[in-house]
Amino acid sequence: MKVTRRTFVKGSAAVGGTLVASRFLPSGFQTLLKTEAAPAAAPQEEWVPTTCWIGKQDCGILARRINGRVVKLEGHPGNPLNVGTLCPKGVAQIMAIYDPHRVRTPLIRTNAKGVSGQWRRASWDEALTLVAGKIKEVRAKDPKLLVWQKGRSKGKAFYDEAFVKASGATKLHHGAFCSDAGYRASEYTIGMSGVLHPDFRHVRYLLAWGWNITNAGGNQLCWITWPQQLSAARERGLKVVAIDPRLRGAGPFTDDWIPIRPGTDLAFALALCHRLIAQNTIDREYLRRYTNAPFLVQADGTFLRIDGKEQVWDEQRGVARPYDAVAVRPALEGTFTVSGAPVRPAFQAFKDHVSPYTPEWAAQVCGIPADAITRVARELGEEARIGSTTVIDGVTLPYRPVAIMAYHMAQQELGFQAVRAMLTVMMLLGAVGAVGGQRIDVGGWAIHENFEKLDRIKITDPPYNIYLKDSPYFPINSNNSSLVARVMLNPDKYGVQDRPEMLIVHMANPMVSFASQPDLIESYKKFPFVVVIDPWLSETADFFADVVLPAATIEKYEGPSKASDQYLDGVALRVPPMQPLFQSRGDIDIYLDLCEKAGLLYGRGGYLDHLNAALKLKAPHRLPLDRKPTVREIFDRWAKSEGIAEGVAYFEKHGVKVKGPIPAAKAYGYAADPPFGGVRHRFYGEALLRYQAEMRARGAAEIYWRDYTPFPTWRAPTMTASPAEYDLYLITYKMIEFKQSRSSFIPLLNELAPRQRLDINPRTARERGIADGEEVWVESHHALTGETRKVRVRAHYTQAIRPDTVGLPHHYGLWSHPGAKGQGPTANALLFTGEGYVANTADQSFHVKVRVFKA
Amino acid sequence: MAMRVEPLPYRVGQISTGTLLLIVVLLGVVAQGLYAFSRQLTEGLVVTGMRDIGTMGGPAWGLYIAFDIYFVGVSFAGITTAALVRLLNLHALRAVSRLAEVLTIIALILAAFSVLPDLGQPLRGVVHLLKYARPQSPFFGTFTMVIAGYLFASLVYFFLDGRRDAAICAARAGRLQWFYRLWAAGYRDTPAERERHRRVGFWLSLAILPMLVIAHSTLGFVFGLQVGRPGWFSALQAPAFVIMAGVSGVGLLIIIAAIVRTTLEAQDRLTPEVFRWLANFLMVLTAAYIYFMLVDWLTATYAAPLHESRVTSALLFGPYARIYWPSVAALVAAFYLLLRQFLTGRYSIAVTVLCGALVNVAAVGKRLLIVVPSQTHGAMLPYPSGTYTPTWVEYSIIGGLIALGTLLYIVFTKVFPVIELPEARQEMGHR
Amino acid sequence: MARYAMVIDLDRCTGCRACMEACKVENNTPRANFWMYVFRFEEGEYPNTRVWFMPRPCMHCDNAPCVKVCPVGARYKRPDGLVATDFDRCIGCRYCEVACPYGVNYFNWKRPERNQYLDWTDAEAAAVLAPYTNGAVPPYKNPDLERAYGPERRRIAGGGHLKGVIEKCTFCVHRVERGLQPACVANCPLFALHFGDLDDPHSQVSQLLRRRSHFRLLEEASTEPRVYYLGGKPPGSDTRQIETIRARA
Amino acid sequence: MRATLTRVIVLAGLILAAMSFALALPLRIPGVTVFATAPAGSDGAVPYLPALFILGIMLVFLAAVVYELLPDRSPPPWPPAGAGRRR
Repeated sequence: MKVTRRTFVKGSAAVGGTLVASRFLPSGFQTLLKTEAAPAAAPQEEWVPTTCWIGKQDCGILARRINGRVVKLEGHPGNPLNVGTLCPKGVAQIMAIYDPHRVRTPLIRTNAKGVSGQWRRASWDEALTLVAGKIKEVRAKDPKLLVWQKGRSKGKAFYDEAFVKASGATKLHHGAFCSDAGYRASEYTIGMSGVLHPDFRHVRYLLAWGWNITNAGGNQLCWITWPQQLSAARERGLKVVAIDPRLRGAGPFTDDWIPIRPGTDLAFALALCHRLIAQNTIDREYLRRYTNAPFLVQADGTFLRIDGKEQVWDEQRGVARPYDAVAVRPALEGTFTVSGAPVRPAFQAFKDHVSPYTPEWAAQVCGIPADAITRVARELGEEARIGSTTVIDGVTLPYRPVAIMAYHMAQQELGFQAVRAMLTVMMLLGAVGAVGGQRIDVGGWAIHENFEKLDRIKITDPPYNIYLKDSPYFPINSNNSSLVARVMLNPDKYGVQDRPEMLIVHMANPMVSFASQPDLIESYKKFPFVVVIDPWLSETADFFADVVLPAATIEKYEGPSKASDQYLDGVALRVPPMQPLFQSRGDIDIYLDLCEKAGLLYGRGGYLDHLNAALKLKAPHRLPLDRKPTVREIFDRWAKSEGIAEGVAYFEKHGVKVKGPIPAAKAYGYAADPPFGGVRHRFYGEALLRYQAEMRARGAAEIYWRDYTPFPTWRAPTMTASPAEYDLYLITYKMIEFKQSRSSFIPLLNELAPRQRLDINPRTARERGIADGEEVWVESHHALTGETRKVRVRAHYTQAIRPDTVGLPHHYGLWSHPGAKGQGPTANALLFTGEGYVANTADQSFHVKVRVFKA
Repeated sequence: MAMRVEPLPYRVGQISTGTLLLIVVLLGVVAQGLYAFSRQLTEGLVVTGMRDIGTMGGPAWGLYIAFDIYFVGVSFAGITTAALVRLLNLHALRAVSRLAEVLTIIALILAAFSVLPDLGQPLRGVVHLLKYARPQSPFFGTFTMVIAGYLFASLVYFFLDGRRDAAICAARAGRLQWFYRLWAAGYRDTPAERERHRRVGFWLSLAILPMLVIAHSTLGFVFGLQVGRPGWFSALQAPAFVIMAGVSGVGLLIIIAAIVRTTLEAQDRLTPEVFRWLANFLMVLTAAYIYFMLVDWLTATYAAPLHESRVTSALLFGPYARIYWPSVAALVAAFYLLLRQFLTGRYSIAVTVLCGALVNVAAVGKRLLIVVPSQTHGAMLPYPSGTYTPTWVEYSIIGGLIALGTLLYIVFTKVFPVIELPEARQEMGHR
Repeated sequence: MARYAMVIDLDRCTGCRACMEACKVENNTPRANFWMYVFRFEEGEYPNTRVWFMPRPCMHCDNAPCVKVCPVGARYKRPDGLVATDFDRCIGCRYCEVACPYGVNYFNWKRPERNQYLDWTDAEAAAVLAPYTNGAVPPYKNPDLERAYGPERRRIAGGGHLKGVIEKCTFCVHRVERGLQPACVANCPLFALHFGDLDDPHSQVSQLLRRRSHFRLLEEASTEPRVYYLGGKPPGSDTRQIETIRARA
Repeated sequence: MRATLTRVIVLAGLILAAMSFALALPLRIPGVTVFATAPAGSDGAVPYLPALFILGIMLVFLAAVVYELLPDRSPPPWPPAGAGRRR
C-alpha cells in the first residue's frame, strides 16, 4: 500500500527497462533470458476471514490478499460448515469479483421496457434520489403496492426484516421454487421448520430421497456440509438407498438405487407405511405418547372432542378418555363406539387408509419392482431397532438410526403430502427426534409458529394480495412468484385488486430462475417501475429495470450468518476482503441510503428501529434512531450485544465465532424439555380436512382443495393427463458447477459445463434415432390447457436415468452477460405454473410431460 | 577467356521464362509460409490444429512432425544411392548419384526447418538443444545424428564428390567462376587426386551407411520407445522407419530423375537402365515395408491389449480409415506395378514414376498415421477420442517448406551440373 | 529428504471438481488446462448403473517417461519426488506430453494475455480492472509462482507464464516448500485427497497405505507413479466418461 | 603427415564425441542407471556438451576433407594397406 518515492522510481525503472527490452528484442529472445523478478519489497500478504458469497450457506472463507489484491479464497478451517474447504463455486467466485462485466455504476434506463436495455450511467445520488422518490410516492398511496422480491439475499435482518417492515412492502421470495412444500409439511406435522435430514453422526440406514448427494445441497445447508457428514457416516457403516429417477452421480455413495417414476414419491411412501404396519415394525410407544395417532376420529373425519378435548380409547378401562388423562393407556387400533357413534383411533383410520396401498400397487405407479419396496420396508424395520436406546450427553434416548434426506424433491404437485407421508413413515418407526433418526431443522428443537398458525385456518374474503395469501385457492401459501405472474395477468379471476406500482428486485433474477418463463416475461411488464439491486445486469434488469443499483459481491460487510452444521453452533460475518470494485456498494449501505432518502431510516418504526429488533440488539448497543450508522458500526454493536467484547474486530480477525457443541437437549426431540417442545405430532392432519371444508364452502374448485386431506392420499399428478405422445417425464436438477442461475457466466466454471444438456437414457434416445450430443427438441405439454412449449438442446447419454424420464439442469438460459451467451435454454422455459403445476400450497412443481424428437 | 561461349552442361546458368515463373510462384508459396510462421510466432501454436492430449482431445504433434519424418525419410535416397554406387560399384546409377545427394541435403535442411515451427520456443530450441540436450532423450539422436551428423557427412561427401565437376565448370568464364573455383579447391583431376578421392569416397560411404541406419532408427525410437502411447511401442518402429525412408526417398528420386531427364534433356545419361535399377530397388523396399505392415497388422489385431486395439480400430475402421486405406492401396498398387515390370521385364519410365508418386503419397499418409492416431485415440485413461484438422497455418508452413526445397533444388540445377559430367567431357575441361 | 506422495480416496470422492478449481486459482493455470482433472465415470446399463469419480493429478512418477524424453532437461525429478518443469528451460517440443500415458501435460498454446480467462488484450476489460489489480493477469495472479524453488533454484511453480512451453501439476511445489499441502488437497471438501511423506511412517499417507488396499494407475506401464488410489478399482474397458469436459485452448 | 593429421582429427572427433556424450549423462549418483531419472536434475556436467558432441561427429567427417584437400607432400601411408587393395 505504502509506496515511497524511492521504491516507486525503482519500480518504474524496472518496468521501463522491460518495456525498452521488449520494444527492441523479438519476444523470442527474451525467453532466453531468465527473468526471475527479484521483488523490490516482499509483497504484503494478509489473510482476511470472511464468508462465501455465492452459495446459500455462507461457508467460512480466508481470503489471501497480496498488496491489497485478493488472489485466492480458501476455506476457513474454523468454520463448522466447511472446515477449511470450498466447493468449486466457492473457489471460482474470485473470477466473479474481478468480472469486468459487472455493473460498474448505477444505471438508468433510456429505452422502452420489455426489450434489451439501453442505459445511462448515473451517480449514486441521482439514482438513489430517483428510487427513493418513487418509494415515497408509492407508499403514499399504499405501502403494499411496493413489492420487494429477493432471491438469494443474505443478511436477512437487514432486508427481509428491517426493510420490509419499515417500508411495509409486499415481500416475494424464492421458497416456492426451493423446498417450501416440505417446510410447510414439516411445520404443520412436526412443528419444525425444514424438510428432512438425518442425525448423520448416528444414522445407519438412509433413504436419499431425491437428494442430489454429489451435486446439490440438502436440507437447509449447502452441498459441502452434507456430503462431509454423509462420507463420515458411510465410513461408520451407513447404508444409503437412493430413491430418485436419476442417479445424480450418487454412485459411490449409494448401495441401492431405486429409480422411481417422477412425481410418485407419495405412492412409494404410502406403500412403505403399508408394509411397516403389515410387518408390525411400529413404534407404538412413540405414537401413543407424542402423536395424535391414538386420537379418536369420528365418521366425518373430525376428532371426537369432549369439552373441547380430543379423546383416546383407554385400553384398560374400555372407555374414551381425554388424551392427557392420567394413566391413560390409549388404543391405537380397533373400532369403538362412543355415544352410539362409531369412532376409531387415527392410527386405525390410517391402517384402513393405507390398506389398498400395497407394494404391488405402488410398484405399478412408481415403475419399480414391488420387492424394492418390500426390501426397503424390511430394512427400515430392522435398522430402526424399535425399542432400543442409547446414551447421549448422559441422557438415555431412543435409538432409531434410520432417516430420510429429502429437500428439493418437495417441489412437485403432490409435494406437501409426499413429505407428510415421508414424515409418517418416520413417525411409524418412531425415528423423529430419536438418536440417529429423523431431523428437520439444523437449528435444534424449536417449535415454529406455523405449527399453530396452520392449524388455525385463516381464509379471508377477497380482495387478496398478489400471491393469494389467505385465499381459498392456496390457504397454506408458500408465496410463489410464478403464480404471482399468473395472478397479475388475470387478477380478477382470483379476486385480486392490488396493482403493484413498484418492484425492487434484490439479488434475484425471476426472468430466468423461476418456473414458467413465458408467464414471468409477460407479467413483469406490468410493474410500472422496477429497481434491480445486483452486481450484474441480470436478464430481469435487462428487460424490465428502470434503475439498476450495482451491489458489491463478497467485498462488503454482511450477515450475521449461522455457522452450524447441526452439531456445532456458530455465527459468522462477511468481512470485505477488499474495497468494493468499481462504484459498487455493499447492499446494506444501499438500503441505509435508500431508507434515508425515502424518509424511512430514522425514528420509531423506521429502518434503524426495525434493525434493532431484527438483530436483537440489547442496550446499550442498540442503534440510536436519529443518526445513520456505518455498516461496520452496526455489526460492531451487534457483536458486542452478542457478548463479544472486541465487537466486529473479532470477526475481522477470526471470521467465525464457534459457540460450541449443540447439546442433546436441543438436538434431539426426545431430549428436549418438554419432549418435542410439548407438542403432539400430527399423524392425522385434522385441520387439512377443515381447510378443505372451508375452501369448498367458499366455492373453490376441486383442483384447489383435493389435496387437503388428513392423511396423504394418492392421486395421479395432473401432468399424467397429457396425451400419450408426451411420453416422457421431464425433471430438472442442479449441477455442482453452478449456483442457481447466477454463476454460469463465470468462465472458470462454465468451461466445466459450457452448455445446456438433456440427460436421456441411451435406449430412449436410440428409439428416437438420437445420437449422443445431437440436437433435439424438447416439447412440454400442459395437461389442462393443452399449451405446448419447446426448447432445443443437446442430448446427453446416461445410463443413470429412467428410460421414461429426461433431465435438464437449471443454471442456463442467461443472455445478458457475454460470458453466458449461447449456453442454451433454461428448463424454466418448458415448465408451467398455476393450477395443475403447483402444489396445494402454491409450491411450484418441476415436473412436466414432454416429448423429445430430433432437431 | 572471353571467347569461350560454350554453355555449361545441363542448362546450368540458363533460366527460361517458365523456370522464372516457377521460381516466382515458389517464392510466393514460401512467403505465405513465412507469413503463417509469423502469425504462429505472435499468437502461439493456437493457430494450429494441434491441442493437448487428454482433456483437450488433440494431438500435441501433427503435420510438422509428420513432415519432419517424411523429410528425413526422403533424405535416405541420396546417400544410400551414392554409397551403393561407391561400395558396390554400381556404375549404372552414377548418373543419379548427385541428384540423390542434393535431394538428401535439401530434405535434411527441410527436416531441420520443419521442427522449428513445431517448437513452442524455436529460438530456445536452437540454443537450449546445443546447451542442454540430453543423450537419454531419443530426440538427442535425431538432433545430433540426423540434423548435424548426417547432414554434415552428406555435405562433406557432396562437396568432395563435386570437386571434379566444379573444376570442369571453373574452366569457363562466367559470373559463378569464383564459386566453381572455390568448390574445386584446386582439383586438377590428376590420377593421384582421383585415387585419393576414390579412397576417401569409399571410406566416407562406409562411415555414412551406419550413420544412415542410426539416423533413421533414432527417428523410429522417438516413437518406438514410448510405452505410454499405444500403437508406438514396438521394436519394429526403427527398422520400419529405415525401410519407409528408403521407399519414400527412392520414390522421390525416381520422380526427380524423370523430371530432370526431360527438362534437362539428359536422356543419354538417365537411361531406362537407371530407372530399371531404381524401380527394382523400390520394389524390394516396398515389399519389405508391406511385410512389416502385415506383421504389424497381425500383431495389432490378433492379441493386442485394449488400448492398442483401440488405436488399430481407429486406423482400420475409424476416422483415420480414409487416410489409411488409400495409403495401403497406393503401396500395394505400386508394388504390384513394380513386380509386374520385374516379372515381365518390360520397364516403363512412366509406370516407375507413377509408382514413385504412389509410394510418396503413401509415405506422407503413413507418417501422419504414425504420429497422430496414437495421440488422439491412444489414451490409456478414458479420455474421449480426439480430433485433428490441420489449419491453414500448418498447411502454409509445410507448403512453404516444400516450395523452399523445390526452389533450392531448381537453383542448384541452375548453378551446378546436377548430373555428374561424363568421362568424355573431362578432356574439354582439362587444360 | 522427504518422499512425497498423494493418496486419493475414491470412496470419498464426489467428483465435485473443487480440486480442479482450487488448482486453477492457486496456480493461475490457463483456460482449459486442468493440471488436476476429475473423471466422472459410468459403468453398466440401466438400472445396474455404477457411477464413480477419479481425480487425476500428475502422477509424479519415479520412472517418469516425460523426464526420460525431455531433450533439454526442463522436466526433471527432484530428490523429494516432485516432477518439475523448468519453464525457463523448456523449448516447447511437447515430447513429454506425447510420452506421458496419463495425459497430464498442458502446453501454452496462446500468449499469456489471451491464455487466461477473459482476453486481457481487450483494452477495455484491462483498463476497467487495472485500478484494482495493478494490471495483474489473471487478476488473481499469485506472486509466489514467479520465484525459484529447490536447491537448484529453478522456476518451476505455477502456470500460464509464457507462450510455447509445457506445464503441468507441480504438486504445488511453492506451497509444499512452505510446509503447506497442495491446493487441491487442502481444499478437498470430502477430504478425499491426502499428501505427505512416504518416508515418515507416521504420516497420514503412510498410514493409509498400510491400512487400506490401493492401486496406482497404469502400473503396467512401469512408470512407478507417486499417486495412490484407495478403494475402487482402476477404470476398465467398460468405463465410460460422462460429463466430460471438452474445453480446448 | 597428412594421413597422421587425418587420423588425429578422426580420433579427436571420436574422443570429443564420446567424452561429451558421457559427461552429458547424469551418472553421478551411484545405483542410478543411465536411463533412470537422476534425482538431482538431469543436466549434463556442464552446458554445451551437446554442441561439443556434434562438433566431435563433425570433426570425424571433416577429416575426410582434410585428407583430400591437404597438399600431398609424402606418399600417403593412409589408408592402411588393406583399403588400398581395392582395384
